Amino acid sequence: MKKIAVYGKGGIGKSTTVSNISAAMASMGLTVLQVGCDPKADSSRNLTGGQNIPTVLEVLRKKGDPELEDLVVKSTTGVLCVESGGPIPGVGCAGRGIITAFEKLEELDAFGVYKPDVVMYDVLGDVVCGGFAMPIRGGYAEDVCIVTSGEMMSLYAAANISHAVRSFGKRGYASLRGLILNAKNFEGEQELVDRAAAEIDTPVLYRMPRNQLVQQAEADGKTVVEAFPDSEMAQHYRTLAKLLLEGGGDV
Amino acid sequence: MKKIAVYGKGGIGKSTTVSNISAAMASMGLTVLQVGCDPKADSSRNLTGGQNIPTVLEVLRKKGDPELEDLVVKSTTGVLCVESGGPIPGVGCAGRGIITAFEKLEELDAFGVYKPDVVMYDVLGDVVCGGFAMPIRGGYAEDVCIVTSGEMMSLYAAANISHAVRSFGKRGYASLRGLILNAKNFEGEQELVDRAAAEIDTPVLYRMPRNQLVQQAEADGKTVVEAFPDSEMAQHYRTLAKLLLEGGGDV
Amino acid sequence: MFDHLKRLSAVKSGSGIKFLSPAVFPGNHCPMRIASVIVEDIRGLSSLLVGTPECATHSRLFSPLPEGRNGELHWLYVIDSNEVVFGCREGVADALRKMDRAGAEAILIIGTCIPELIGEDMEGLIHEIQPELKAQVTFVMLGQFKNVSYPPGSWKTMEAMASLMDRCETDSRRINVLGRSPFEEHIPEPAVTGYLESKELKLRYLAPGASLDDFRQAPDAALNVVLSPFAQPLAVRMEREFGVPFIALHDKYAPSDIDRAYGDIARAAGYEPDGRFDEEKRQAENIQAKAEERLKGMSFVFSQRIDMPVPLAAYLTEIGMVPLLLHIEEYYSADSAHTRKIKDAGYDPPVCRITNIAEDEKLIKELNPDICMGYFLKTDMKYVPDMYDFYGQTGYGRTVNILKRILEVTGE
Amino acid sequence: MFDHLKRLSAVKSGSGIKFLSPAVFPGNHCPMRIASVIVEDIRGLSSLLVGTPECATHSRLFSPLPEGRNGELHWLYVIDSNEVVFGCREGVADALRKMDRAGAEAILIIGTCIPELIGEDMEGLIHEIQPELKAQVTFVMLGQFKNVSYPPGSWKTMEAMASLMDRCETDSRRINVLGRSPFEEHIPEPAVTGYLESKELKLRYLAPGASLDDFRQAPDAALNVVLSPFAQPLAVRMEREFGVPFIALHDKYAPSDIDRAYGDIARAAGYEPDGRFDEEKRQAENIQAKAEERLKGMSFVFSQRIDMPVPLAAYLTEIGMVPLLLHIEEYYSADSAHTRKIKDAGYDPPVCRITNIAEDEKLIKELNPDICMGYFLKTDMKYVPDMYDFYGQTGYGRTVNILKRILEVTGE
Repeated sequence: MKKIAVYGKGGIGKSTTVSNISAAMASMGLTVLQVGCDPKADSSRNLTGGQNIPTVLEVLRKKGDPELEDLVVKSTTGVLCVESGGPIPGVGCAGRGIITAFEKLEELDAFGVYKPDVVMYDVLGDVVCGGFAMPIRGGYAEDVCIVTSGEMMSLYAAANISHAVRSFGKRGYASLRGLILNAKNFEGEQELVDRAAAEIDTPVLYRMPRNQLVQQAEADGKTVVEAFPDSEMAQHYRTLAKLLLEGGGDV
Repeated sequence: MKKIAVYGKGGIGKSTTVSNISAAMASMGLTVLQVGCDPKADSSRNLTGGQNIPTVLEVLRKKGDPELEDLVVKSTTGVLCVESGGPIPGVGCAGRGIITAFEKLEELDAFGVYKPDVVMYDVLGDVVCGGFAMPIRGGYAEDVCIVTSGEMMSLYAAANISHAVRSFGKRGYASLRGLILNAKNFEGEQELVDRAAAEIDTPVLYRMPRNQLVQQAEADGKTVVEAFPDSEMAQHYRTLAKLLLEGGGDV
Repeated sequence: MFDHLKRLSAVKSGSGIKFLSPAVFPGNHCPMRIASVIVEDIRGLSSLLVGTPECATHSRLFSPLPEGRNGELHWLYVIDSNEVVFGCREGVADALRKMDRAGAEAILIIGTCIPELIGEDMEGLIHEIQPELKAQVTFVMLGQFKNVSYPPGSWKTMEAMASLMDRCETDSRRINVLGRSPFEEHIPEPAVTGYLESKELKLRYLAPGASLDDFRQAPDAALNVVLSPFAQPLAVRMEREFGVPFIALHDKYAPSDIDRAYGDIARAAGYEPDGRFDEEKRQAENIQAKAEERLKGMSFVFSQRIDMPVPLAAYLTEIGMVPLLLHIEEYYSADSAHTRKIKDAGYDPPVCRITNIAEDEKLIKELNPDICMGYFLKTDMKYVPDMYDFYGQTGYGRTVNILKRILEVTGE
Repeated sequence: MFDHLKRLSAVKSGSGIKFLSPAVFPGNHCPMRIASVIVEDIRGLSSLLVGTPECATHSRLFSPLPEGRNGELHWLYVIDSNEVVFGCREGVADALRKMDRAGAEAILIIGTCIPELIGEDMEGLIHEIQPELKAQVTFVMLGQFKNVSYPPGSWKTMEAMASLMDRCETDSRRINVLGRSPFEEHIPEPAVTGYLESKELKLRYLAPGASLDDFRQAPDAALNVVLSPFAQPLAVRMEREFGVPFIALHDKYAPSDIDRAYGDIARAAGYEPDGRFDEEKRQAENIQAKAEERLKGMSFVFSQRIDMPVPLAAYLTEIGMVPLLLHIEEYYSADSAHTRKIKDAGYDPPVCRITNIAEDEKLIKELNPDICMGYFLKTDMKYVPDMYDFYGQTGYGRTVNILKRILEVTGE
């Protein structure tokens, strides 16, 4: 089982990237489980026809003790989708929410039941408190990638996340594979990202070009891989998917 | 003392908007205290020449028991700047961090010492756990504005934040004044925001146009109001500043 | 009537079990309490409690001295307000270094509510600091909000001991007996242990009362025989990490199940089964046949003080009884197999925690069960008053005694 | 030597005070403990504890019954694992509704570590639910990580009582005496209270032991006279919210300060000061003059059991002594004025919490103080063994007795 966590600042195209990678992997015949770890809970929107699925925390709040089937939704692309979700805005403990969602999946033996070949975690990287670091701890993910654009804030978050991963790295957990550039296409962006990558001491794994088809597919609640499988962009995602599958850690 | 909290999704231009409003208010002769409540701690960058200032939590971590002067930096525009900051990535409790920063400012009697006419809170709206709701609780802010673009994620966050404010509103705290549109200038954006505002049942307080000068000023670590005081954009921020000062709650 | 309760099949852990009635009940003690007691009883094992001052004070009630009888260290680490925000990694690492220098052989970190709530990463901390230390370190997190009842204090602590074990070669004559202290003289020795000794097998008891060295060397065993639900999670982990197979006896009530388990033990330990248990088995089968006849279709309720409610309920269901309501103090993950048996038999009783028996008896009476088992204050219902004395026992004898007691009460 | 300690001027709250030596000290009890005791002593006041099961169990040790002597309700609300994530607002609101229906007159919510840590918004909750309820509700948050010592359990609980007060017209003859129970017969009555009564003023004692009605009507007073640091935060809040001025006596040691405070009281209460205290004052002035002469330049250290270390240290500094080290159990915000006085005199001693006096005595000895005050085990240093018996006393008499005791020890 390959377990990859993709972090990134909110709004940077993290979920788009992850769901396209998941869809690409699924199209290669792999069983993929995608776990969204963002209180906004829209990681898998483009896998489920633009619909939000119930989150683990929502179900937990309402039902108390859910079954696995309440939490895992099989998408049209074949990707198994889970959203950890977040607490009600303004109350409770967001970090504890993520931890609770993970513990619940473990208690219900999600990995044992679905036996995924790949688990993709899509994690908000803005607030990396004890709870939000969960996916890079406790053996959940082995590889970490960070999606970023060349914008300062996004690179700042990337540096922050890499710092967290590195500090956990000493503890034998996930290791940082590199950055995935989700370009905004402004001038000098590539150089900015290269410089940041050098500072963080990690490679730029892949440079994803900007492509109109992404928005077009999203308007239909789809990934590019599903909506335009023959497009150049879908090919990019498939190439990235292979890259992620081949290198990195393995259990 | 007028106390205004500005929420918004990360990366939406929240800090740019807030620091320009603060600078505009300061240029009117008011004493303004701007409190950044974002673990990234860059709320006041454009007020302090592009430099990050030490955060309350950083100082607390290192020094244990800081003096007020360690935490409050007077910027070139005259705005008093505080950054609450966040915990070390990957450990501790982010929400508790915000609460701790607020308690420390209170313990040191920041309001009593600096006697600001206006307090502006610049708050990350992505993860609104118990701690991040602090600025709209306990009498810290009376008015809440939400900065948003027309992008779906940004509007989603706006809806979430408004929900939180409303639920606290019943408790006699801050009330929602409206949205501040920080336009990305894509087609149909205005309509999307209008529709969202109607759904949330709040007005669009102001529509901030896109303007190159903002980036130009930021490159120098400045607000537009400081760098290009005679520009149309600076005038926009002054108008918004007046609007915020005039309406809303008052203590 | 019991709409607020979950059905057995919906419960996956202790957190799903609700109170039977709204009770002004102060609640259970913190599970850290039991961890503190256990740790004091393991010769050579030091401990570091990480929590609030009150946790530290509370721990000292049970483990009153900073030094144990054999030079173990039982130290306390009190988290301050800054550490709540920033984590307590450095402080705890420092405390471990000091304990190491002070001669601790092995250290169990016991984390309470606050470190658990802020997601303090003890596993990572230990991974990072272990290379510096002579003392081996393991941890157990016992935030009470996650561990409402006391049993997790036991089984999680026992399970954590696996981290202190050394990988070693298998000794085919060595058998670990899990969940049984060598010093529990007040509990009758289960027949199986004496029998195994008669086969010239070397038994090692792993439970509070054993020594750190016993735990360290435990992976050399050819087999783990489990006698208590508290010890089963450790057996599961030892099988996963060290490849030591285990056979559980504590949850076997049916003579056929016991017979099979004894056969499995013989095979694993490499001796020929003889007729030693034949007579006991025949007795158990006889009384079971009688019970099946008499108890078939009779409904039952479990109150407090039933050792292992889910396995026992599964057995009683198997012989034809009908479960109406079960008090469960702790749902073990191994209980799920027994839950399935009950469900397969067509039942799915509500489960609860009975906390104020005086009130709860009235509710139970409305269920009109044919027979109640466990602790009751005063009731005109038929009931088997106490089943707690079966703690630590296994095998045919226990089944015979339990069925006898039930049959007595049914009045024939 | 004391590099790890803060200087007095750097301390703004109890959280800045470090242990003097690294101690295997189990820590203080939870501040909730005192809140539970206080609440039981206020006639008519009900309480709802919100915390873990262990908090609930612990609270029952001090407030053992769910019903008080006068029908008050002392209920417990145990947070479950879901509420840790999602907040406990609804559950607590529901509990308040039930208590309201069950006849609670007024309810104090006592929140412990977990609700405080997750930022549970009790103020908002109360604001929201109050209109539905007959019972008035207030709250105190006592997460132990924020309140390391026990005094916050007292002063925060007292301060919370202001929320239960009714706005009412001022009665110019009414004086509240804060921080003094009407039933504390074991503590000598301070001279000032009898004197005020002789002036035909109506005194109302606000402290544990008072009734809910006493607190409710308290804003009608023309003046609050404060006799204890525990009560001063309440006085500050009453001044802010109800405009009742206050005069504190407990932190006045200098005869001139006491004289001024007595004068202020006379003015506020509207009577002419007479010569009642002249003789006492003269005695105090005399002994102070003697003390100034003898003690000038002598250094001192405070250990445990000094009532109000910062005000007393400020006074001793004022008469010429030199503060070397202060044990402070709780830093009150009102202490900052006294801190300034000490700083203005040119001193800024390190402050600490002394927890293992046996070890700490050695450290203190290295400081070579001329005189120690407070609790010591065995020492050949000169020391005033106990100063705790001055608790609850004020005025000239206290100053005379304190100075006498110090002078005795200096051996002349």
